Amino acid sequence: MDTQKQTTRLLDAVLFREIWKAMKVTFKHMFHRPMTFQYPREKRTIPDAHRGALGLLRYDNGQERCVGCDLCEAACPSRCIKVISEEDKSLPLQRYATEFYIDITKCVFCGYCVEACPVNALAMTKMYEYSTHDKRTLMFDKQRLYEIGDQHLEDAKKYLYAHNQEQDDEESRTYRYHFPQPIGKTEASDS
Amino acid sequence: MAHLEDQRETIYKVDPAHPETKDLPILRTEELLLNMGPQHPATHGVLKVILDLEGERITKSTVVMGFLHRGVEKLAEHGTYHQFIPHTDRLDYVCAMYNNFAYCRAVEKLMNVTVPERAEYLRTIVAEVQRIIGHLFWLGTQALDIGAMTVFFYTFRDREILLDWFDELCGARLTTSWYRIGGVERDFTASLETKIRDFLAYFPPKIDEYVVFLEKNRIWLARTVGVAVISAEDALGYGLSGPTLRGSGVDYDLRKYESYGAYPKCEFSVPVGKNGDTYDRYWIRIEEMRESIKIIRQCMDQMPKEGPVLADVPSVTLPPKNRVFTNLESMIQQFKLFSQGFDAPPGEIYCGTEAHKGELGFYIVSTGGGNPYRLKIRSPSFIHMGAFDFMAKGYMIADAVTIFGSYDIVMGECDR
Amino acid sequence: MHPIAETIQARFPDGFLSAQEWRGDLAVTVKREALHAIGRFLKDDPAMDCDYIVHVSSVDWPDEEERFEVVYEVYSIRHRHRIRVKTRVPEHDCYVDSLTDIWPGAEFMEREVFDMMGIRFNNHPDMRRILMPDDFPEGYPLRKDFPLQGKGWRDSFDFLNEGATS
Amino acid sequence: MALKPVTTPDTEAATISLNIDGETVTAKEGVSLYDVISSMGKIVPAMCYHYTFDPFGSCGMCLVLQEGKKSPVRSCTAKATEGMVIRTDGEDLFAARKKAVEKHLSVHPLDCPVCDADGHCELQDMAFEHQVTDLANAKQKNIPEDTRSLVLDFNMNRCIACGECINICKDVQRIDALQFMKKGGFTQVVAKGDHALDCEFCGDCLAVCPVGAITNKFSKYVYKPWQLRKTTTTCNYCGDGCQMYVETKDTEVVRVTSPLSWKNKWGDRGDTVNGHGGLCVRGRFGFQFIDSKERLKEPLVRNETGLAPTPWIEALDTTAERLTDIKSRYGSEAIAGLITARCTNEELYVFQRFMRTVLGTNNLDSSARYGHMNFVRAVHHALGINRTMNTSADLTKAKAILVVGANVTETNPVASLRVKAAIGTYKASVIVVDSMQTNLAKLASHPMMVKPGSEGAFIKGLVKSVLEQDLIDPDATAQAPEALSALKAAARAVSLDAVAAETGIPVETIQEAARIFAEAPRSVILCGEGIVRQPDGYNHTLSLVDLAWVTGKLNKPGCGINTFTEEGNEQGAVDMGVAPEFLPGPVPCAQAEARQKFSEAWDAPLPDAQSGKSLVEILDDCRAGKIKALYLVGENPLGTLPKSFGVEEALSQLELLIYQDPFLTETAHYAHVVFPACTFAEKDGTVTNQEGMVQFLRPALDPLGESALDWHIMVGLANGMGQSLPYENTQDIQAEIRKVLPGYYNLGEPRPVVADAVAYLRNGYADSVRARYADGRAQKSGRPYGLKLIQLIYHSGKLSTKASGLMDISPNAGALRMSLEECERLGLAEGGRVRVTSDHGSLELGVQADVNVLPGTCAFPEHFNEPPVKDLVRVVVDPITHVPYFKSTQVTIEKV
Repeated sequence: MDTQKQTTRLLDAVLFREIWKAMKVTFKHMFHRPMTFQYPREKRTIPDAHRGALGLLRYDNGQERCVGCDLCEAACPSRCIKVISEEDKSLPLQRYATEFYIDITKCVFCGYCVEACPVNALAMTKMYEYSTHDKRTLMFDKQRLYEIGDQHLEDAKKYLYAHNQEQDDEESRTYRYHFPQPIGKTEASDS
Repeated sequence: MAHLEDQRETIYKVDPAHPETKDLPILRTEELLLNMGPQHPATHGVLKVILDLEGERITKSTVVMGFLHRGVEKLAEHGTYHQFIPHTDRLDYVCAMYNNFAYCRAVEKLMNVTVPERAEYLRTIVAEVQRIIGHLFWLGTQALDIGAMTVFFYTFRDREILLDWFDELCGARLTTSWYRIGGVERDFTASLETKIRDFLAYFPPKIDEYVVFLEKNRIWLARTVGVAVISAEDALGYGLSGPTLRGSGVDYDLRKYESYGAYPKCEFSVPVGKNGDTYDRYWIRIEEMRESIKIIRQCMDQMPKEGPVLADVPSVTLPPKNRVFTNLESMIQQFKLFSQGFDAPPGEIYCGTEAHKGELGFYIVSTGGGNPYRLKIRSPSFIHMGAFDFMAKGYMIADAVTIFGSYDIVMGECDR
Repeated sequence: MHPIAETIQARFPDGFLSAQEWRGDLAVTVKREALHAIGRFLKDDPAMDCDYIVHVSSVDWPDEEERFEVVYEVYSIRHRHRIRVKTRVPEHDCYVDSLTDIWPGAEFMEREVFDMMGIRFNNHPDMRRILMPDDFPEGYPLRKDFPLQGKGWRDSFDFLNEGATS
Repeated sequence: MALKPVTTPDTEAATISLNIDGETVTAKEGVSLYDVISSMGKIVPAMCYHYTFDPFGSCGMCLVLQEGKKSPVRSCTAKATEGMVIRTDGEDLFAARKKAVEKHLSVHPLDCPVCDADGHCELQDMAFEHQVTDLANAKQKNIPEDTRSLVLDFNMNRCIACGECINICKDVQRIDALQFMKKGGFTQVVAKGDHALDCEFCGDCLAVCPVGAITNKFSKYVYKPWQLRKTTTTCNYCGDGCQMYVETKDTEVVRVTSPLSWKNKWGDRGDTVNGHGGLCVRGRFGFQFIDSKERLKEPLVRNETGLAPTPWIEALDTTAERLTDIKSRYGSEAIAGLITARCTNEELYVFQRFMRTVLGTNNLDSSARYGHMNFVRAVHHALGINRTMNTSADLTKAKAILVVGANVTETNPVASLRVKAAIGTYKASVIVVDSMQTNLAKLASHPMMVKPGSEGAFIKGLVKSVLEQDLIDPDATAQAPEALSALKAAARAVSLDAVAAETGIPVETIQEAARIFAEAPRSVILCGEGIVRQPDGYNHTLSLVDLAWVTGKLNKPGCGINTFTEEGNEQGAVDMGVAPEFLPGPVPCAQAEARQKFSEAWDAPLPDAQSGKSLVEILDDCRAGKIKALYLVGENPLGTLPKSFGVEEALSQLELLIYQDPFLTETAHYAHVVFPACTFAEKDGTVTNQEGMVQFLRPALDPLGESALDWHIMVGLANGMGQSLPYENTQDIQAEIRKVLPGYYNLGEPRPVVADAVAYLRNGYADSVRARYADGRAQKSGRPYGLKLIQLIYHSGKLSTKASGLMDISPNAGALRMSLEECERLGLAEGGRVRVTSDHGSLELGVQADVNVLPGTCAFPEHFNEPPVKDLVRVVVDPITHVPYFKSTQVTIEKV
């Protein structure tokens, strides 16, 4: 046995058998479909749960969902959100965000703000292509965030469903509510 | 190292530990200080090592780190326990899930929260997937550092499958933040389960493939066998853990001996090396991937089909979102937990978790209130670097890369 | 009291101060004069056999007279027990005996404690900062009185603040 | 009142012992069981409880189990009795309390996201603590929000009917502006009579509201409590020196809160007001001036075109150069400085050192000169002390309080709570002597409304009446029998009938007042702006000393003479020696020993003690061209003094007017250099309140724009003049003050003062007292109405007019306040206009009926210069203290 082992070892050394074995694996891969894809031309399919850029959402009737409660600001681990809220003087008891900033250069995309939001005004989208030459444009303000929200509304909704933030559309309509109207009155104000 | 005061030029002496130098002609040589890093492709980030060389041999090495120091421990003191989870993603940014796991476990120990059974299984599965990712990453880069490029492509290809799976699971590939104190953020979906089962079938042959590339490769062997040997006693004294410690023959695996998650319900073995060299550490990691596959398979089979994935402890865990919309008490819970955090009891705990690099521990001191009073991260990378000087002494410059590669260091975790 | 704590108390009646057990962790508070001897005992005594050093840490209690707490946690591979040894030092006399000669791994961990909390270790082979630059002038970052707010480099980027304030 | 512990200092309740959670405790009989439990350090949750008023018992949280009773009892309304065995903890109690929280939650709206109290809400805390989940049958109220009030919004959906707001308004503030009312099926809190809330707006109801039912309109919806950085500092609006929390978000002040809150409700019920910790309308709602848009942000230097923004270095250099030049050309006497008493002690100290050593002049004064100096000089002269004699606790426990010419509820609202507590809790006799119907007069047992300007005569009448009725304290007068006979001799010039005629108070009433005051074991005199800012304030204060002395109220515990100050640190200005006649201490400027000490400490010679000019003289000298350079720190003489005084001419004569203030006021338009200063919220230092308590100011904000701390500017000027003042930070100044005034900084508690009248009574008392009591009746003016420039509760000086919140609450109506009767008599319906004529001018303005104004009087708030009512008055200067009097005059009123 020993001699046989010795012989094998000698042959291994002389014939570079391990190289042949490895080459075999490598050559086999020549017949595989390539794993890579050509990015700007081909795009990945992104899962619903994907945590991309944040957007602000509106109710179906176009009203801003955000009530400026600042909970996202409190929840944010990187302190990149700044909400400035105020009373909407035209509607007593109506609080809304006059300004809403997300410093996307600081954002860590953890999704805590979405989890925290008591009205599901925030959602993450599948948008990830917003690289820029100017860092200033990465300070997303309220307008930009609503634009993202409007453009990627479907993705945003899917995100909320995927992360159990909302049930499906139909069900969520029953418990979705507007401040300051109590629940149950929402149906009327929706239509 | 010889003192240099009077003898700036020394005659190279034969080192009894390296008898092969006997045949070298006696030459006049000078001590050489070699500055490696901080921006060196093989240092896995920003690490600087100052090597004192005699010829090509390392006589002393001084590790300079802190280039990626972000004060994570200080940050922890100023956020709620919950807010710290995304910060743990960025410790060992290659294996965020395991950091999350270790941290959440520590806080659960502090809060005395029991995790629901299904969540335990989910956590274990994902943790083991993360271990595979970690080992794949290590294998690819270590082989690349030593000169075997092909393995890198193959391991990264397979790692990619799992990262995509993470993306589908929690929305991010690397910075996952999927674990929650008291459970996990989100349950598996049917497609996730199918995908992981597919992977279980797909992956074991791939391990054999990597092994084909390396196991008998004479360069690989020359660069790993007998390199950076450390005895069991020394390894323990230096606080090494994980594969680095087990390579030296110490059977220390927290998954087995301070078992947690669903590990106690799984059968698996802990591979232990003999020689304490780089090759053994490589071998252990390969074997651990095979064990991980076993664990995942067992968990998938044993896991209860239904059940909550987050403990229902109103004072600690978040309420389900739909309740927030309709119930005042859940709304209050939501606001209190996000704005002030939960009220931890005063006390201190240490909780170690077997991450793929070694023992990742969190030492938390609480004085009550929503933030930790002190949070210390016992990061294996940092502690392993403490043994670098000891382990590198007498080896060649080229081995330096192999040695810290064999610890599987990630600077994010090392510097914190 | 935990048997290990009892053993330590019996061996070091002067050095032992108290023992706590919480959530299954055993912590022993000792006088700092006795720390080295207790460390040696934990490592060498066959009943203790704590050959594995887990971590060295420190806690700052600015309101207390003995302000800093140095924490060593050691583990015995054979007996599978874990002991946390804590000792207190006052701010004006911030020295502890290094345990590097017992567990060589303590070298880096103690350096980190020095770097972050400013506690010095006697007989330490290489007492330098480790994570912060060697010439870092502003004190010790993990102390509770380390200033949190300062004008960081981000503040010099006007455009980042423009949007927020206008 | 039944449950309030019987803690009048005279009687002590019987002691009982009871067993609570296995511990035996002793307590006074009849006190609330809850208080006994909390005195052990155990806090039983309670939402409607507050130590400042009686237990109300509406929340049902403070349940405890009493042995022998089946169901838990409410500990707050239960009386502690002998032998009770009480358990305060346990699963069953937890469950019972949880039920109580659920009851409140089930009708609470789901609006945490928009509620300002979110994060600082007791209902939230309780719900979270008791782990309420899955509430059945939750329903919501739908009550429209009451936004009629100027200051507070009432959202009764959120109300838990704890009644704290109503109780504190009734029991502590004694205003009683709120009530419960059943409306729309729900019991809600509404303003009395369901009108828009119109009260003093102290905001105590806002502070104690444990939920978000009462909201502050000025900061509604702009914050969440967790975003705010809280800085504890001292209010600067009046001499009370209330502690307050300035809460800031980034660089703006969002709101001001008080130590009084529902979070701070477990205090000592024995002495409610002592731990009240509340604020008044000015402190709580008048914070907008701090980050006002009008604030000066950079130094201005006058050039050909006017005041132009200039860099600091340049502005300081020019100023220092010009000061040096003036000093060398005209000598130090040609320079003078005035500082406002709203500055910190440190700034005042640096100011006087700067003036005395760097500029070498003793021409310096502070706004304490406008009144407080009368009191200080009088007590300094007579008693050898420099401030009020009593602490606020003495006020509460006094049995008789004589309030002369002090509209305390308006000028010092929080201090007035002490008097209110004395009235309400301890049933003290309070004699209020005023020419206005003050709020205190409405509560007082003996309100005495005198004719305008006759407060001094009333005091003399009191002294006379004490002597007549032989209410003399033999022990006190034994020290100086010759002084007593001198006083008796002098008092012969006073006839009670004449006093009665002058004041309009019958003789019997005066005599009764004298009896009450003299016979009470603890009597306190409070005098305020109606004495010290009115003609002869110095002499009237001395008469008060006479009164206290003959009745033996000078050195008895709990007795004494006290005053109130208008600005935050008038006492500090006196103590820091910012007056020509005083060095820090204050010690007389001429005292050789002190001169030696300070000269050594400052390493510079001191200017001649006699050379110093006070405020009035400084302005006179400016007008005469003797003073060439004037340094004004926060002082606005143009806005304060009547036009007839000629401030305008005085300022326009100057070669250099340095003006340093947070705002660009009318005086600034004459300035050659304007330095932007900080407000109190940006300062770090100490202030001394009227009690002599040294308290901290802490910076809540970084200095706005390029504005700088006042002492920084002075140190900069000194440097520019080639003399350095050795200060790098406030601690340096404090260290120096500590060195030169040992014992001054005993923070938190005023040093007790000991009055010693013996020297005063034995030396030349007879002459002075004869002169004082000689018939000094003011000449009868032909004009029938007394015009008073009054202070409003909503304002303080001119500073508060920069606070938009206070201006919203109390805008300048530009109308003369007259009593209803007078309005009717003149045939003035609301909106009519009158012509007011005094000896010094005439003015046409609107009229507003004010119930607090007595017939024969009219009033105008001194805070407003539009229309310029102040210009109708001529300045009368006190011959001794040089205090300018310009707060009252006689006028005729005709309908236009």
